[in-house]
Amino acid sequence: MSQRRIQPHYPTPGPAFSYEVSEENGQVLVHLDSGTVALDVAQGDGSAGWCRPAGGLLLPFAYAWVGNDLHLWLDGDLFIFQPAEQRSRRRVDASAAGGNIASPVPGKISKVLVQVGDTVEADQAVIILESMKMEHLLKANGAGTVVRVLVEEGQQVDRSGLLVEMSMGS
Amino acid sequence: MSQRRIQPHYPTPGPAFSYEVSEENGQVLVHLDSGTVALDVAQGDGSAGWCRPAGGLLLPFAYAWVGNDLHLWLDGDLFIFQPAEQRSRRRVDASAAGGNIASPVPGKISKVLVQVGDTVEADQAVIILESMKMEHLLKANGAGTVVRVLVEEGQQVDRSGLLVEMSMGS
Amino acid sequence: MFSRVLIANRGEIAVRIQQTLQAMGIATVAVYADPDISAPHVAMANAAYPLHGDSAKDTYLNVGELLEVARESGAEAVHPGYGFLSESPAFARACAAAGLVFIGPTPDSMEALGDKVRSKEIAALAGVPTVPSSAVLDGVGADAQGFVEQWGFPLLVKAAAGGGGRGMRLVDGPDQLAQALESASREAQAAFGDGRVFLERYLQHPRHIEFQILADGRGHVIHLLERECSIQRRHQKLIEETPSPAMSPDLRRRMGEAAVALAKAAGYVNAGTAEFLLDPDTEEFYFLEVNARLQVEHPVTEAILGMDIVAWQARIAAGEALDIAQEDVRSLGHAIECRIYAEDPYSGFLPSTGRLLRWRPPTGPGLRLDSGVDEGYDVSSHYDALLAKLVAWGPDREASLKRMEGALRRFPVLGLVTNVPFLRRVVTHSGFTTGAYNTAFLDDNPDLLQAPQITEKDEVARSLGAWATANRTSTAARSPSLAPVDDGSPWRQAGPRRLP
Amino acid sequence: MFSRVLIANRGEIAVRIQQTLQAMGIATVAVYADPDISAPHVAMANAAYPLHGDSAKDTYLNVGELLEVARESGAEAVHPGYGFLSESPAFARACAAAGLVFIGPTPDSMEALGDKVRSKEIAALAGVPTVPSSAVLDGVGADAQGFVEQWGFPLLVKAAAGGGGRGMRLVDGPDQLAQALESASREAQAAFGDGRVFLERYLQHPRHIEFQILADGRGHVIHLLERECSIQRRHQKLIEETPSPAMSPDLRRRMGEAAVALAKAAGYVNAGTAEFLLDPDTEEFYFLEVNARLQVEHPVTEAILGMDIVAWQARIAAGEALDIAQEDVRSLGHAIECRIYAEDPYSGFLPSTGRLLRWRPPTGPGLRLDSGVDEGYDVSSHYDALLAKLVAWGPDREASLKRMEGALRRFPVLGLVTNVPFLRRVVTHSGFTTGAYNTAFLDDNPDLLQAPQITEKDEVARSLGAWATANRTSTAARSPSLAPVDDGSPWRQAGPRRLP
Repeated sequence: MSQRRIQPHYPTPGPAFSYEVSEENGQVLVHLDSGTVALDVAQGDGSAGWCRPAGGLLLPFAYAWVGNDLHLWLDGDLFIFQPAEQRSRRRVDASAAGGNIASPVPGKISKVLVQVGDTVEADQAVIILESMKMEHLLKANGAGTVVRVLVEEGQQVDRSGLLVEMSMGS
Repeated sequence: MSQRRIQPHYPTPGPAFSYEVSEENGQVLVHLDSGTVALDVAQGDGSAGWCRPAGGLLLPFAYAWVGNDLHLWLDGDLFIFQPAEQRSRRRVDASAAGGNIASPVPGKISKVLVQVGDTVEADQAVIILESMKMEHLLKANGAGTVVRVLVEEGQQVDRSGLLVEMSMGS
Repeated sequence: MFSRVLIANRGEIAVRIQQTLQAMGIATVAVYADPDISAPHVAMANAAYPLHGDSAKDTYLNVGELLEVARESGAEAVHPGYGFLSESPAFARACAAAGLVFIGPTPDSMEALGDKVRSKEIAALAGVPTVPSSAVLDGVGADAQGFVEQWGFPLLVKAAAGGGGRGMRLVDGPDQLAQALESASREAQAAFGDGRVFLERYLQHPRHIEFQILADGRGHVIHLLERECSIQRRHQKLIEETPSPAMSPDLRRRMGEAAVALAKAAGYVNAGTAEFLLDPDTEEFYFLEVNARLQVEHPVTEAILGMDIVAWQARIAAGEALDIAQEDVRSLGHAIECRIYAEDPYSGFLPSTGRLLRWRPPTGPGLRLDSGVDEGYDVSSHYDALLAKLVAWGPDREASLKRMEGALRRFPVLGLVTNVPFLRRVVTHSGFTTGAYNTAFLDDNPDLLQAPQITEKDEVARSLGAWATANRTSTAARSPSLAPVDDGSPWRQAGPRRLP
Repeated sequence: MFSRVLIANRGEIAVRIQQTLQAMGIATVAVYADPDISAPHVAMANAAYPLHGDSAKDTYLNVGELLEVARESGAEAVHPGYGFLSESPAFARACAAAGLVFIGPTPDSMEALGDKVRSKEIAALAGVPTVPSSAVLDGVGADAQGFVEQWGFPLLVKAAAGGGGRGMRLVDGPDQLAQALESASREAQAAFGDGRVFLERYLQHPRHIEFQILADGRGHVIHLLERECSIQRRHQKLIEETPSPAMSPDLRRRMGEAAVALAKAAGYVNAGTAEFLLDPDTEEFYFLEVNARLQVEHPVTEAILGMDIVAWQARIAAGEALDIAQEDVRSLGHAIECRIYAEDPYSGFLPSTGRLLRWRPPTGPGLRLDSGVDEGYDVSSHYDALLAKLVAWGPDREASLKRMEGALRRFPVLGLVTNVPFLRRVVTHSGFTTGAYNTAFLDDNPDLLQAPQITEKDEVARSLGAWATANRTSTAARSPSLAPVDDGSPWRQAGPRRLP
């Protein structure tokens, strides 16, 4: 198995890590940067089962792919991993770059609270987005200036759609 | 859509029938030997949803393929269909031919009640099969003579495995 | 209370027991044979140990391995569930010898009630009527005249040493008696190595009624009302309900008192069930046997009492007193249980195997499902065909039956044949809804064992079957768990959005 | 009783209402907007009609279309659920004008209780304490001195004409008052076109307690005990339980009597809920508002009483008498409800959308799930993020909380982010399990809004994530619904069968 990298995304985003996976005496050995984890893994219908770290408790799991993201349910908790490659690609994507404001979910623009040329402070509300019958404040990541407003009130937006372009730095 | 044939297998085996399927004004039209059925069909995740025959009640459904058999759940009832071709192929299969006794389920032979050369009557018990912790009597389809016994007591058998070869006719 | 308990069982009952124990803060230890490695009862356990071997004898019945797992896992007690070793006095004794608490009755009371002759003696001692029977006859040609003169025909010839229908003959008149005695004795000799038989009065259309018992180790015994279990196939229960439609308050009081007297006479401890046959016309009842363990159908009792019988089993086994008085046992509403089997009612209840490609249990008010399987589970021929138990509670019998009907209708199962559609036919059958049924229900209603007649629904099914087959290629590409999520199109349809 | 009822709603409540109506033998008529065409509330209906349009206003709020569907389907009554048109006197009047029974309160009582000033007047009439408030002040600079002298600080400035937190200001001391009045009035003017404000005493750490009311059309009114709803996020309830840990028998009696008095004073009919704020230290309580409809959290009441509130709604609407006396309302055990939302608690409860690739609700003793979704369902941004409600009943609070914990742990959801893991953290948090919590619970425990700290489990998750990624290609070929059943191998494993 060739060495690859994935990156924890949820619940806590974390640094990408390398892994290698092998099998020995029926155990799964996962070699991480921090050391090797030995797991018993029993898989039922192809995407669910239970695992047991050496000396630990039995933990049920299930997983599914959402695009290239791995959603892993483990004993009551959800973990999401992304390929490290995809993650770095996203970083340079306009919609997520710098202090630009993108829509975290599909929804409707209730209110645009800034105009081009406005200077905003960190955590200042920029957009009110309505999704699932609730209003959500979208805030500036840091201090900066509004370069472009790409949406108007009442407009429907997709997930990850760029809403406001910012030039960062006060 | 080219004309094809399927055959009801469960709960009531029935004769094969031809069908053609077309769509018109968003309705599914199924042309059967007996006439045309117009259905509204709303499908959710690809294998479940609801349908409504013209003028009839709404009926939820779900389906799955078990090999080439179609398992269809419709408003609380299970229907199984087989391709008409496969069905006729099966008919000439040794394990299902004439009065031969095949195992309807995987299990263990508890008792062989006949010997080669025995004449048996219709409905006479020939084999006791144990499956799922219960004993099941396998009976002769009609009167005939035992030609070959292919299993012995204690032996595990698969579904459709040929157990006793018969020569039919009294 | 125990901190860790081994569940020496599998399937739905191993799941159900763990649910209660874990809710009591008790860690659970599961065991599994190979085919069960990813079964729900294993995945939910706090620890799980494999049992090695191909047969139940080597695995779930293997006392030595089970005790070894208990020792290695640090379990302080063992819950045997039902079936397997649950009624084995030898296993209960082996647990005690290994320093483990057996969550169930004492070996002695288990033994006393498991023996046909002794249990009838205990019943007589307790003043509980039993089905009239003769003394044990010494084989062929024995003189049965006294019994026949007293009770007449029909009667049953039964093997003294065993059960399960072997060595049993129904005798309708005097001319059949000699041959029946001879034949039953021969079969009993072959089956049990013991040709002794006896005669028993044959009740033609009895109801099967049982009373749940709870007894602590301090002499306090109560009953938790009755369960009606007359809907059976192949002498196995299929549908249970409580209260029984046949029960009057006075009859309930008398039968309940009999059950308690029996348990007291046997020195019984923990949960158990006294089974009776009831003649609904005369309200005469007869003791049949005691099931010295948790029963499959215990949830209907829990549903009308708001009690947790498994929690009480653990508490009693841990030495706690049963602090409920008989007069505090008050029920609310009505509950019915349907046993979901992997079997085909239209082929003599032949079992069915395969992968559960779809298993979507209904949920909602008044419903409970105790299940040993999940979607994707492979139902194999290795074990019992009982997949799950569906329980519906309602404020009255009509409401609980209606809820059950709706729940069975909203329970899609694909991949193998189950009795779910058949159960719906039974609970909506007039012979059942009126409540005037007995253990001969399926014999008296052979129409239920035939696949339903052609209906309008069949034509819709044929049409949908044709449609699905025609679409198969495109459909196969749309596996819900693999297809990329199509954000733009939250639904797919081939039908119109306008009113028809 | 009605033979056919239109449910003018969607989601879990439209499912739950139909379950009861169908169990009463009543045919149900569902409506659906485009994204809901294959939703569970449609698939289970006896008939379903599309509503045309892109917004809720054009569909589930479209009185004209709904009445047209009622007419065309032959429905005799309409159940509005909660939300949408459930509290619209205009809709209730339109139903009546169209000859349809509206299953809910009369339009007049709905109107009286929906108005802030009138509902406080009714409460005063009924002798029910309200949160002390001033008269309406006429905008900026109004003299608030009298109220301040009587009640002191902190206090709330509130808009007279609207709610939802707009035109609301918390004032800690006299120096902030003038500015708060000005700012609140300006905001209220902008939001509601009405700048009038008033002052209200601010309860710092109240508990939110409500009483379920049932009233028939013949003047008989009872309450069905309380529900504790203090665990909230964004002023919306998240977890409800009954009995309330804060309740003494005397307080329960007093609050219940207040709720009944209020309902009687308003001439209320059908099911409704009186909401109160409670100061747990002083046991002082204050009327907040009446929700003149079925509430999301009604199942906890059903669980401890063994009653079906929706069935009673239908019966009362059909003119039946409420044949339950107040003293016959006796509860058994404890119940808790968790609302399952498609939202991320660690990102300010931002909603989450996507297809439910896995949705396997837990089942077993004491559990109930009211769900509007199923595996494979696309959760879109069009509607409320409430997917389902999980209810656990137990003989006591500890048991029901433990059952809830276990059920949340055994509830795999994949494909989008839900609050299921977060709910488990709350129900096991010492601030919750002790019962000594109030509406500031999440503010007082900000640790809960942070993703859990790195634990040993995280390393297992990283390892499994690596393993699943490495296996992706081979795994993708094994879709459970498409892979041929492999009879010979009932399970797959990559682990040992020997003890570790």
